[in-house]
Amino acid sequence: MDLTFSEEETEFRDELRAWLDANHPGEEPAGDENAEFAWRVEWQQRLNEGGWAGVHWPVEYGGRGATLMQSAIFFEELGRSRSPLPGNGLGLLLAGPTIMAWGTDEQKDRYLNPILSAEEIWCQGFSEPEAGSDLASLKTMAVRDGDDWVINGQKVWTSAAQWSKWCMLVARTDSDAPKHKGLSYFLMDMEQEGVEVRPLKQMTGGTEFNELFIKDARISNDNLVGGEGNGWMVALTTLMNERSGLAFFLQVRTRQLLEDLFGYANESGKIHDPCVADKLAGFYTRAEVLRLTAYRGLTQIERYGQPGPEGALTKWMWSSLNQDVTQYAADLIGPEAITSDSHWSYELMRARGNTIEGGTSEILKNIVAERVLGLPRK
Amino acid sequence: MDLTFSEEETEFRDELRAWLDANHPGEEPAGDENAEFAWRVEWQQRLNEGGWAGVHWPVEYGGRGATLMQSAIFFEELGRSRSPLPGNGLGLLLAGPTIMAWGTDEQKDRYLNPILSAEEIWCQGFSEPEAGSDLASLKTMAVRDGDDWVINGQKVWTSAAQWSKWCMLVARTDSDAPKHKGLSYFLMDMEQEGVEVRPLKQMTGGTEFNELFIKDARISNDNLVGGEGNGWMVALTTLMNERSGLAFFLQVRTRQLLEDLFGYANESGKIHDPCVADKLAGFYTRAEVLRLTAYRGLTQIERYGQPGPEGALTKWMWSSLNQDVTQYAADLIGPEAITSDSHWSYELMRARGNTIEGGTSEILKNIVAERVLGLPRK
Amino acid sequence: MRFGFDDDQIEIQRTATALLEARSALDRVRENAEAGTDDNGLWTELCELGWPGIAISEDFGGQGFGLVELAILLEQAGRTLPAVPLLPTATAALAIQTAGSDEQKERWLPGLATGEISGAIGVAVNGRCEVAACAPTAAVAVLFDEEGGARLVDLADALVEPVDTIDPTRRYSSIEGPGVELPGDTDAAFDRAISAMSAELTGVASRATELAVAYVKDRKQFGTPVGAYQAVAHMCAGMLLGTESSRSASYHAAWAADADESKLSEAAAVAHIASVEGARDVTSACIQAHGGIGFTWEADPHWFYKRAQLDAQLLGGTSESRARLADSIADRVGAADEADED
Amino acid sequence: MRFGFDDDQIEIQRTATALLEARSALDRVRENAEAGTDDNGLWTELCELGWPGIAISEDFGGQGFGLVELAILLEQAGRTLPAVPLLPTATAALAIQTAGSDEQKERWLPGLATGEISGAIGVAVNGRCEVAACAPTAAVAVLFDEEGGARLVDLADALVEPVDTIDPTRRYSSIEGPGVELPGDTDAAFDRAISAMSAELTGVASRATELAVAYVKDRKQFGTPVGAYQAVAHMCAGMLLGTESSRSASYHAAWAADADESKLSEAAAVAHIASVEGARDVTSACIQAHGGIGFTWEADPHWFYKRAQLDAQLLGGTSESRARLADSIADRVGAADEADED
Repeated sequence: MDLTFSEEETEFRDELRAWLDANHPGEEPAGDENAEFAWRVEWQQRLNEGGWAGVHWPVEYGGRGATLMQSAIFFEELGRSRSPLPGNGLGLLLAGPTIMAWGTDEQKDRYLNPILSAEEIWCQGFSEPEAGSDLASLKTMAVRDGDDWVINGQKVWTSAAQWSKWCMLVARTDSDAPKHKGLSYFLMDMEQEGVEVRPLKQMTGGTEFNELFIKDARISNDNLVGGEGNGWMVALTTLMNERSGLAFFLQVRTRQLLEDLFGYANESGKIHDPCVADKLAGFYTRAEVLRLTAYRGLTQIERYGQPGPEGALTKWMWSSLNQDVTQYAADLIGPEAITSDSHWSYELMRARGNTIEGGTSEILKNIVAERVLGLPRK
Repeated sequence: MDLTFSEEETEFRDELRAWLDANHPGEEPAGDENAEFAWRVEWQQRLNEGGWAGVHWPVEYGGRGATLMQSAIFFEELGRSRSPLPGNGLGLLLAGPTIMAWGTDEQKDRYLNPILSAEEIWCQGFSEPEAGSDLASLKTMAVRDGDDWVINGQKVWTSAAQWSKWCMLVARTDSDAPKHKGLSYFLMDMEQEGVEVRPLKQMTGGTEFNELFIKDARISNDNLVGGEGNGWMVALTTLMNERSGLAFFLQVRTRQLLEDLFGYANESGKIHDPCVADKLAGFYTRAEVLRLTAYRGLTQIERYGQPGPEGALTKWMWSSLNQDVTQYAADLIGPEAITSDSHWSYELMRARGNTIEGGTSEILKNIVAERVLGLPRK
Repeated sequence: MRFGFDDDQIEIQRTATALLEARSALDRVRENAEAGTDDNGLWTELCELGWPGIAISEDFGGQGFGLVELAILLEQAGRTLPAVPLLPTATAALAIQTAGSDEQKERWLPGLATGEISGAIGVAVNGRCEVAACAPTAAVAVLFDEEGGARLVDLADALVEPVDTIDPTRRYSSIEGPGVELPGDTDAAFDRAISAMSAELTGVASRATELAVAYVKDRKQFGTPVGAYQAVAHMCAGMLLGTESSRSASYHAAWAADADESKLSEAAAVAHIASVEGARDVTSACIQAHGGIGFTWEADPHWFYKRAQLDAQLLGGTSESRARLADSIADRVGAADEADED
Repeated sequence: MRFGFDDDQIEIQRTATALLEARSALDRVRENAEAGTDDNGLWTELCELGWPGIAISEDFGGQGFGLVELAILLEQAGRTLPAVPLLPTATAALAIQTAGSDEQKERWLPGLATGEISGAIGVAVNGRCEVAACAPTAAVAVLFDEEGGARLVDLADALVEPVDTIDPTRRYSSIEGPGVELPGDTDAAFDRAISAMSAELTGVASRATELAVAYVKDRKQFGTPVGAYQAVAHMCAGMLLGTESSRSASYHAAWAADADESKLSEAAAVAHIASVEGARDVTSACIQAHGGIGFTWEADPHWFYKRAQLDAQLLGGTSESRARLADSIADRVGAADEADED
């Protein structure tokens, strides 16, 4: 057990910190989602120029070839420096690794570099209105037509779709095969008539997500990934990829909210109220346990090549902590925290999505019960 | 809406209070369960002499003919005066009302009076080791043999069995009938060879409950209640009876624990710790909400003849409150509270049973979801 | 100890429910929320029915009923979120009636009771209220302060600036300006205000529960209505628990205000705590029960969540009510060996 | 940032697990608990293996390992509840090693490290400890006080009276008597003691989770294993969450004690809070998951519940750890605009 970073890791971190200090993107442009996205794309370009965009990508694909641990450090430091995620996050975290794992050489040549440089933005077309947590019941159809596939259906929760050139699309290529066996994984060009993007407004007022209406869209068979009928398996790899790095970023963000809250309690003198101190210490304990458990998950993967129970628990821990911290922030700060121009009001509302997005807490608990504890299904 | 007691109710309460003041049973004899039970039987005899044993029983059967509200007041005052429940509680709350509702005239003549006077103690033989919350899967068999039924099987969680003359027994009289349709309700003489009572020690160290081993025990057909095959329906009446009065007694007991805790916090000065005050106020809020909701349930029954959503919620509220209060008591008082000679340590351990006995919290939530909210079953 | 309504109250409840469900359907709530408008037509109608003054004495143009009747209206308003200043107007009037001077009552109550003018309420720190429930047209505000006092502010003499909050179903403003003390029992006024608000919160929780239950009966996942999954079913059961807890406490507080002032202080604190916690938990669970849909602007759960969040702050946090409640009980337990409070 | 054990540690864990599962099976735990006895044979064996002194310097007859290795043993002891005074002896020794004078170390450590004598620990208020983890034969106690100090009490000179607690799986006593201050860093000693205890609690939670999972896989209701009901399944998932939270925090604290004293204070407080809350919640859930059976003496869950309750009080409540933690973080956040603590 060595809960410090190794020399190489410390060097990596120090180099990154120095780079982030010198290249910090500054304040987020307020209020305009297009401007905010453009800012995050620029940020990725700067990261890429510095060699920090594809940190976890192999060197041969233009990445830094970082270890799992370095990748975790990267996301922690990104969060700690209060920098945003790179604009093409889904490309870097999902599309790239999927193409590397399952793609043909042609696909790798064609797609990887523009992901890294954020020249081409990617979105993810998995969820559907009727399917929710139940990927196996996807209804979007892909029908073979010569060298193409013709796509019809509807997707939802596709973030960044309005800016995306490409979509990772899971569609049903065999409606007779049982459930998830008939699914295939495609790379769909978003710039075609058959694809309509409609922003999906959230309760925060923002439009982080979109709906995708797909009518007779066409995808060349060259853009099938991992072979016909393997969509489920290909998608699973990607989902795993999404979680691990992001978890460290999110964990740090919550920790920062909590530190901001400590700062507020200090300045306002409220920290001298024992109830406030007691509450904040309770949250800190949970934040620290979350951080440690996330690292334990990495150790497990490093040692045994596959995630242990820790991995299944961190999203659950984080989402519940983030909800509780943001609610308590509102209580502590008072009415000013729930006016529209307070960032706390955004954090409060946004947190309600945490126990839903990326697998609801109910689904996560099912997974823990069934896959980690081996409890029977009904 | 009138959240005072009516004049009659106030008179009833004042008379009862005066009587309890004058006739208080004093301190519970410590440590010896037989002595404690004898003390509670004596207490019932004294109650009976004062006309307070069968408060909710009709006058024609020797009761006081109290209204639902008076009955609630009776149990509240019993608790408030820190008097125990009468020794033959199951007779008064379950057996008596069941026999009144379903029994023949002969059964009423034979059994009711000795219940009231505590000459004959009653226990309840419903639960079985394999059945748990699932009454419909009871396995104890009753086979007709001339004028008798011959009983074989095993019961569990039968409190007071070691002192009981009679047992309310639910047994299967038709093993072909589906689930709960083949059950019948009997009055079984405990003083016979075929019935063996084994104490079932709890985690508290006490033996409130017993196991009942029944081997070729005999019950005369005269002691069948409500007719063959109606056991399920008869048992349900009884279960409803058990809950309503007891709920008020238990509610007050928890409230007293909480007031004791306020008293302790006052004397020790710990009440001046804002964290302590905050916690205690939170518990008080829950205790008050519980009391009010219990009374709302009574109003509902008085008005519409059947319980509303309030009734299904109070046991759940109470059990969780009682667990939280007793745990917090241990935290507040410190190690002294968890030594064997502290009554708090008993309360703490005993509270763990609250979310299990009389329907686990999980089953209660199912009931609320299905019967009150009308949610579908899987 | 009977919670049932009398015939008048049943009639009031029936009217309020029918009227508000018809006139403040959720698409109407959305329209007003998105446009940032009040529903002046509906407000005129409610004023004609005497709603803002239902708990105000007939001497001042009110209906002469009590807080129980106001609570019945506010519960339905919480269920339906009409874009009208009912809570602030009615509670401002109630506070003036409870703690105002004769002159203050004569000057303000007739206008508030008839709805000719509307009122505002909030909590002021150092004379400034950051977020009051206050329409831009409100004429008078009652601002409570942390020391237990309350000031009456003529809004013609004050700086009133609209504040956008996360809750667009009601108008909010900051208020700064000179005010005069309410000379009477401002604790009693505050207790009435939080009791009234707890009724609104009960309605909020109640509707959120209704929405969730309806949704999970209908919505299917893995081929089964999601309400058949125990995790979802138990979540809904918990929503009922939160709602009914809030309701019990809120009825009790309203009754105490009308019938037994000696019980009001504790009852109001209990109602404040139970209703704020209840409504926040229940409305959060409502979003969760709806899954991804629940997080969208197009779904309705967020209106109720947001109102619950604003009410939770409007008259101070529950931690103050907790501290006050603990003091009161500790005094009582300290004073008497035997707790015979009923 | 790697939580994996090295080869020595893996070997220690393997030995401890195998030995304790064999020698402290649950029927053996029950036997000793019901008889109120210690398992002297097993204690001798563990002493021969050097367990009580595993974290004590070789200079004083110990094994010269650290708190991580002790935590590995204690976690297994928490899983199996052997009737031996391992926690009090090892932590008393650790405290003396950390904060004792040279004389105190020389006098007491060799005996404690070899198990020749056994130790006791607890918290004293006004010089008296109501409930120490202390076998009747213990020779020396370390009693922490609320002011952050610690006294060493030679039990030959003290009044030691056995105390029955709800936890019969270990011996407890009250201790009153003259003691001498530990002159060194008593905060560091206390932090090591609560870190060690958190390892025991991790084991307690871990076993309670194992018991519950095994039971609900097996037990049927309404024709289905109860573990297939989502309410039960999610309860078990929550138990895993509590256990792993405790484990993460406990490992971190043990590591900090051995490798980075600057992180120990916060890490120990976090471990104390996470392990006490984790173990109490998990052991309560274990009883609930067993249904009626879980409430009986004949079932095993209560042993773990009771140990969790006693450990929760043994070294003071978690509210003190919370207050301490909040102070420390507030200072740190106050001192630095930028939090760069790692």
